[in-house]
Amino acid sequence: MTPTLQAFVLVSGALFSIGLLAALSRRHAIFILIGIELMLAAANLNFIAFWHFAPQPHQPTGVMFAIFSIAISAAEAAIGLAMVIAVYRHYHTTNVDQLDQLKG
Amino acid sequence: MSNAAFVIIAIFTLAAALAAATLRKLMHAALSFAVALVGLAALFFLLGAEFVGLALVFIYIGAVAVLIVFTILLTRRDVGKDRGFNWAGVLIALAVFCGLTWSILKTQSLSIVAPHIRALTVKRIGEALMTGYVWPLQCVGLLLTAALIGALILVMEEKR
Amino acid sequence: MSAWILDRLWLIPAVPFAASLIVLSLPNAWRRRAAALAATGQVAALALSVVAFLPTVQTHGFRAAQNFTWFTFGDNALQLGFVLDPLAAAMLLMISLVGLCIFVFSIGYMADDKNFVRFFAYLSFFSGAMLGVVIANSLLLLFIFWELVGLASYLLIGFWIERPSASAAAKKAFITTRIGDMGFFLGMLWLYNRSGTLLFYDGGKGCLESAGLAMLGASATFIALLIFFGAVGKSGQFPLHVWLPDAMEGPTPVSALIHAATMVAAGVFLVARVYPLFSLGAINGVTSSLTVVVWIGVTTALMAALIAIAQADIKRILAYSTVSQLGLMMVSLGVGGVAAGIMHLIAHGFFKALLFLGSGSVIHGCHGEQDIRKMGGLRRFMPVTFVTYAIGMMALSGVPLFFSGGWTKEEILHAVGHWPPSHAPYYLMFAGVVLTALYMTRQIIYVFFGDPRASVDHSHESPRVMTRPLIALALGAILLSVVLTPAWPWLHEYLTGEPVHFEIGRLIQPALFVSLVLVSAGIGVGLWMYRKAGVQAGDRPAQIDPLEYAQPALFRFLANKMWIDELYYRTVIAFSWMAARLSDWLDRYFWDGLVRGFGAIGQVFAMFTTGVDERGINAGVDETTVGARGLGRLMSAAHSGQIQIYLGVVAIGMLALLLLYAWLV
Amino acid sequence: MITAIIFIPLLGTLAVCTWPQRNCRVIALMFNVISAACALGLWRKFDATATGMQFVERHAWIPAINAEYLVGVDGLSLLLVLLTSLIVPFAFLARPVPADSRGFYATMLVMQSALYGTFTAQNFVLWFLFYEMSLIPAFLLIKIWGGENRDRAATKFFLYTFLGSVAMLLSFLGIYFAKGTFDFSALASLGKNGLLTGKVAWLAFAGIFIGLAVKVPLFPFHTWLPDAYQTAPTGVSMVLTGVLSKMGVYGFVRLFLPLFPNEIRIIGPWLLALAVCSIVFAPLAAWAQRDLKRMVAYLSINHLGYCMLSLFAVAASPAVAANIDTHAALSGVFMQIFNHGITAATLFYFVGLLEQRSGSRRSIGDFGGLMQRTPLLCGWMSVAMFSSLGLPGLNGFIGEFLIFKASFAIAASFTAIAVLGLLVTAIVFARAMQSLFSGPLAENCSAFPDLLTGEKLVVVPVTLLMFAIGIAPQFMFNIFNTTVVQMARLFG
Repeated sequence: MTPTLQAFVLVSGALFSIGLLAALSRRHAIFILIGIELMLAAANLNFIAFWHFAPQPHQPTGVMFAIFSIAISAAEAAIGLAMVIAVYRHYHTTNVDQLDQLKG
Repeated sequence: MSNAAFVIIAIFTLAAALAAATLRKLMHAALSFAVALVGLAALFFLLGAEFVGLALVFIYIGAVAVLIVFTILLTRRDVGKDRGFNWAGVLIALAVFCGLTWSILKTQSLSIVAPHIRALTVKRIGEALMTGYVWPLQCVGLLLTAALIGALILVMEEKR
Repeated sequence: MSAWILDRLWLIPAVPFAASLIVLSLPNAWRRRAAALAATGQVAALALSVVAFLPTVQTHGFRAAQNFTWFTFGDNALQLGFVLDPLAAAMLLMISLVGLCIFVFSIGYMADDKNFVRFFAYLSFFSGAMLGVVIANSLLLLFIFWELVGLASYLLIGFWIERPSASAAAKKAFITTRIGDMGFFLGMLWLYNRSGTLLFYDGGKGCLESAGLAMLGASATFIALLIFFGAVGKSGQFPLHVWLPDAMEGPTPVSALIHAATMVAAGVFLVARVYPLFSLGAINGVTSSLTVVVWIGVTTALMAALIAIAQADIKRILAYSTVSQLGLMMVSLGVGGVAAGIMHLIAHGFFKALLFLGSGSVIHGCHGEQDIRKMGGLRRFMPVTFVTYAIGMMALSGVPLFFSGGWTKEEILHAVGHWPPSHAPYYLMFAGVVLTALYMTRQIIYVFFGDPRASVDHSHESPRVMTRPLIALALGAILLSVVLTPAWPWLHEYLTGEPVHFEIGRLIQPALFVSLVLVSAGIGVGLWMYRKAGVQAGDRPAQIDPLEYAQPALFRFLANKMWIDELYYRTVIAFSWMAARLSDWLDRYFWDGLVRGFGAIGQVFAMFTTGVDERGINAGVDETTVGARGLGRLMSAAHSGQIQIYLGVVAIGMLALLLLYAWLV
Repeated sequence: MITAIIFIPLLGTLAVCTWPQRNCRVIALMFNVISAACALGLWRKFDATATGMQFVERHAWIPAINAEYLVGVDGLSLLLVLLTSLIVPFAFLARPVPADSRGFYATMLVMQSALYGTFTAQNFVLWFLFYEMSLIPAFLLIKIWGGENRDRAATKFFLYTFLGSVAMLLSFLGIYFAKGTFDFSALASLGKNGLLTGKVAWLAFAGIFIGLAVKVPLFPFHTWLPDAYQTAPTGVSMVLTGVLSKMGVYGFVRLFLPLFPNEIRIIGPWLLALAVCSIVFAPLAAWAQRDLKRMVAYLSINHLGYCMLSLFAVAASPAVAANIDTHAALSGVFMQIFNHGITAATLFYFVGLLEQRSGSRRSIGDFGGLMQRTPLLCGWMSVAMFSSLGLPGLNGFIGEFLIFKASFAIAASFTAIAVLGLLVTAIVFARAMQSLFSGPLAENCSAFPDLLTGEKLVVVPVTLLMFAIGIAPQFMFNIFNTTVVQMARLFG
């Protein structure tokens, strides 16, 4: 008895929702970043899972995608955290509620 | 790959992720995030993508989580304040979860068992990276460099 | 010679067009050069018309068409063409001759106008377009020139642009005729779709030839009526006649050229040109479309003649007279007397131009006064004008034998009398003839007889450049009676292409006597009624019209043009204007409101999340942002600047897509 | 060649941005002239008798989703490329020049490049990219350099067109997932047998329809237009009405009609009714306007309504349409979009001239008796007005004649109502001419200068073009006759 693709996708969906939860409901900018990272991780899990379950995977496409995705999310995390620091220096807060300069 | 291992790892991962999303203290949350990623890496191992799992551990736990911790320390003064949940966000997340679960369960074609696959060696990955994916690889390298420089510029102290 | 012109028919309209273009580009100070150039263009057009006339005389039933491809769309060619036949040649001759007289007259009449040059450019332009209408061998080409004629008319009516009344009249003319033109347009499209060609004559394939007509079937009646609607607009027939009297706001030579002699006759010409469409499937010469033509004509002729009796403006009387005469021509065409109608058209062109130019001379002499009640006794000051005017008046009234109008009117009555369905038009036309004689007598008494009244102080005869054209036209009006007499039916034969047998009986049959009696009755009654016009008689003050004194209610009804303008104003125009306002309102409030409603849904959602946000846990932090969060602004509420709300909306969108997918699968 | 035409304006943007502020108009115009010269070269080399796309350039772009860089021109595309080359420089010469003109010209050049791209792209992804690329400059131009109420008008414009685009994109993704291609010609040949079935087909239909109908705009998706045209600076209004609105018609011809023949057939009468509503209500609303720009804007809706009328007529009942009617409809539409482009742009130009002379007033009541003061301005402006109301001898008539000919043959009752639109248009212009040109000279107009030399240099060539097309239109038909024949086969 081995788990089916469905199980992996379900886990991935749950992970994604948890990431969304963090990104939507927490007020600290770092939580939002964590949430986004979780969502990306969920997507990576999907890539790998679909690659694994695909018939005759000649090319490691899913794996490649996951690798690039990890690299890009690392870059994104670096920039995001740098922005948090910069914003903190400037506004003395990391609370996203108070950062609404773009309000229309 | 056994069912039991999968269930345990999945519950472990999701619980850690949930903790990362909901724990009140930021530092605890960051640590839980790292734990969740370890779980995820384990899932990758389970799926036969050992290289990716290792990369995840190295990059995320070795770099990203550490970065997050550093950031938390750097913005320490702001951490203490009380912050609540935005319940509208919780609702939306819940709705998305329900929607995803429902549509996944509804999709019949997902209930398949893995075929037997050839092990994915690091050699194969390296070959692929250097042949078919060489352009994206270069682009990612460029992107990372740019991100590095950008992050540096962003956090540099402004000269007064 | 004849072969040369047949290949170059396009030159006839092109020459005045070219003259117009050149004149338009001349500086304002070059008055004489402009006038000379325009008149030269007209002389050239006249010469070409004469050249074109010759071959049509030599051969009976001559017809030559010269077609060319205008453009090809897809792999279909759209052909236009020019045609020369007796109808076209006779019209060409009339238009260029009358036009030339009017050009010359204008040199004197417009001498003091500061936009003299522009006037001649417009006049040449009109002349070119009108000549084009006549020789077009394609309904489309005819329509094109027809619209250009309308444009020229619009420009010339509104020529004295600083007068609000002139530009209002120009607008009215343009729009009213365009209503008719829309009918024409649809008729043309219909014809094109049924017959596949718009060429009139194309070696047997044209839409007026048997093969083309055979394809029309029952739709011919509707096509004919739609085209007739265009003619109704242009020729000032009821119910679209309202623009023509107002068009008298233009300079008098314009009224003479466009609104008496040529353009308004284009409607009659059009009906004559596409007559095969009207008479298709005729039983005993009667079709339903022709019946409509007859009754519209009768209505117009009588109504306009009645209104003319009660008008005070010298040009308006002539305008209503024109409307009435055009109605008469329509009747004639409707009952099958095409040749009679066209002959009357040509004769009318001469004498009505004469009358208008005469009235122009009178107005010029009276320093711009147009009210006949303020004139009087002018025969002593302006003898040439008086004599020529009297000739024109007698021609119009239909005095037999020596005046052109008499013969043609008799011919028309003859044709109407033999109309099978009904004799009513015949008797109604009697009334028309009497009324025509009556109002012309009234006018001439008011203007030329009696003692001088208010505006006749320094009246003088007009300069020779104005009187010479009058004399020429008066001679024309008389000499034409030679070719129009039934005793020598050459013109009739020429126009119809069939031999006409003259019977001496025609001269002694009732119609001729009837018309003689009618005309004398009209003139007699007029002389008796208006013998004391303009002077005090009994207890009637001098400025009150005798008819007004006797029948004030009737007079007021007629003087106000039967309140047709007012009726239109209150109904058609008010309704359209309301529709316009309604469209604007719907656009601004209803449709836009719907759009805003959709916007508001987004806004409500934004407000919902905001509300949850604020009332949820920490109202304290949010209070700072509440004030700035403009709730009332339309869409900007969605742009809260809160990335979490943006994210939330994205998530909801994703969810919606998911549901859509689930619904579809 | 085509690539050069598309990218020269982008180079121009760079140049304008780097050059000093003073010369930017000259620089911008220079790049315009270069791209226009390329377009003329294209026309010269264009083989009018050959079927299919010419000057095709095909490069792989995103192979994963079959998106290629595929550009090419047929008669229709060439016509619109020429129109763009004509209108944009013309718009640059319009007054008044906005304050920060460097940004203005740079944005306009981006828009021009996007327009060229839209009209030449033969692959949906590329087309959509350019389509959206034109939207954003237009938004910025209204938002930054617009007049009164610009924020509102710009937001409305953006939301409207953007939502339309989103709907269209979704529909196309749906089609792609069903059929696996983004290529226009491939899609067109698939459309004949019904591209999709059931609910999905109708959803895709509705999405693309709304996206294009907003752009054209078709009643009742038009309410953004009067606001946007009224507010935008004159030059922008000229490009918006002259070229941008043609993107919608182009989309209808190129995409909508070939893709959904069956669906159009089913709801044909409703589409025709919408077109007739555009034709009749828009000029009525124009009649009620006092703002000249708004008036011209409404008439734009009316003129494009004619195009929609005949396109829908042909597509809705191909069984009834004879070959000649299909040809007439397509040729009429092509003529009409070109003619409307130059005529409406000219009208906006003239309104701009009046606005400039009166100190940015443009209500119909602000002027009077202009003919006495500025006869040349009035004369040339009336030519544009007469062209717009479809006077024979000027360009507007030819397109309208063909359109009405075809529509009347196929959908007689709808067309008979649509004729009212022609009538009301005449009323609107007659009224405008009466209150602007005639009557006593209004006091505030007594110091207006007549047409200046620079203005004459703009007006005269365009007017001559109107006359040329009106009198001898064959040279225009030569551009697209083959394309018409070829397209007609699609409907047959």
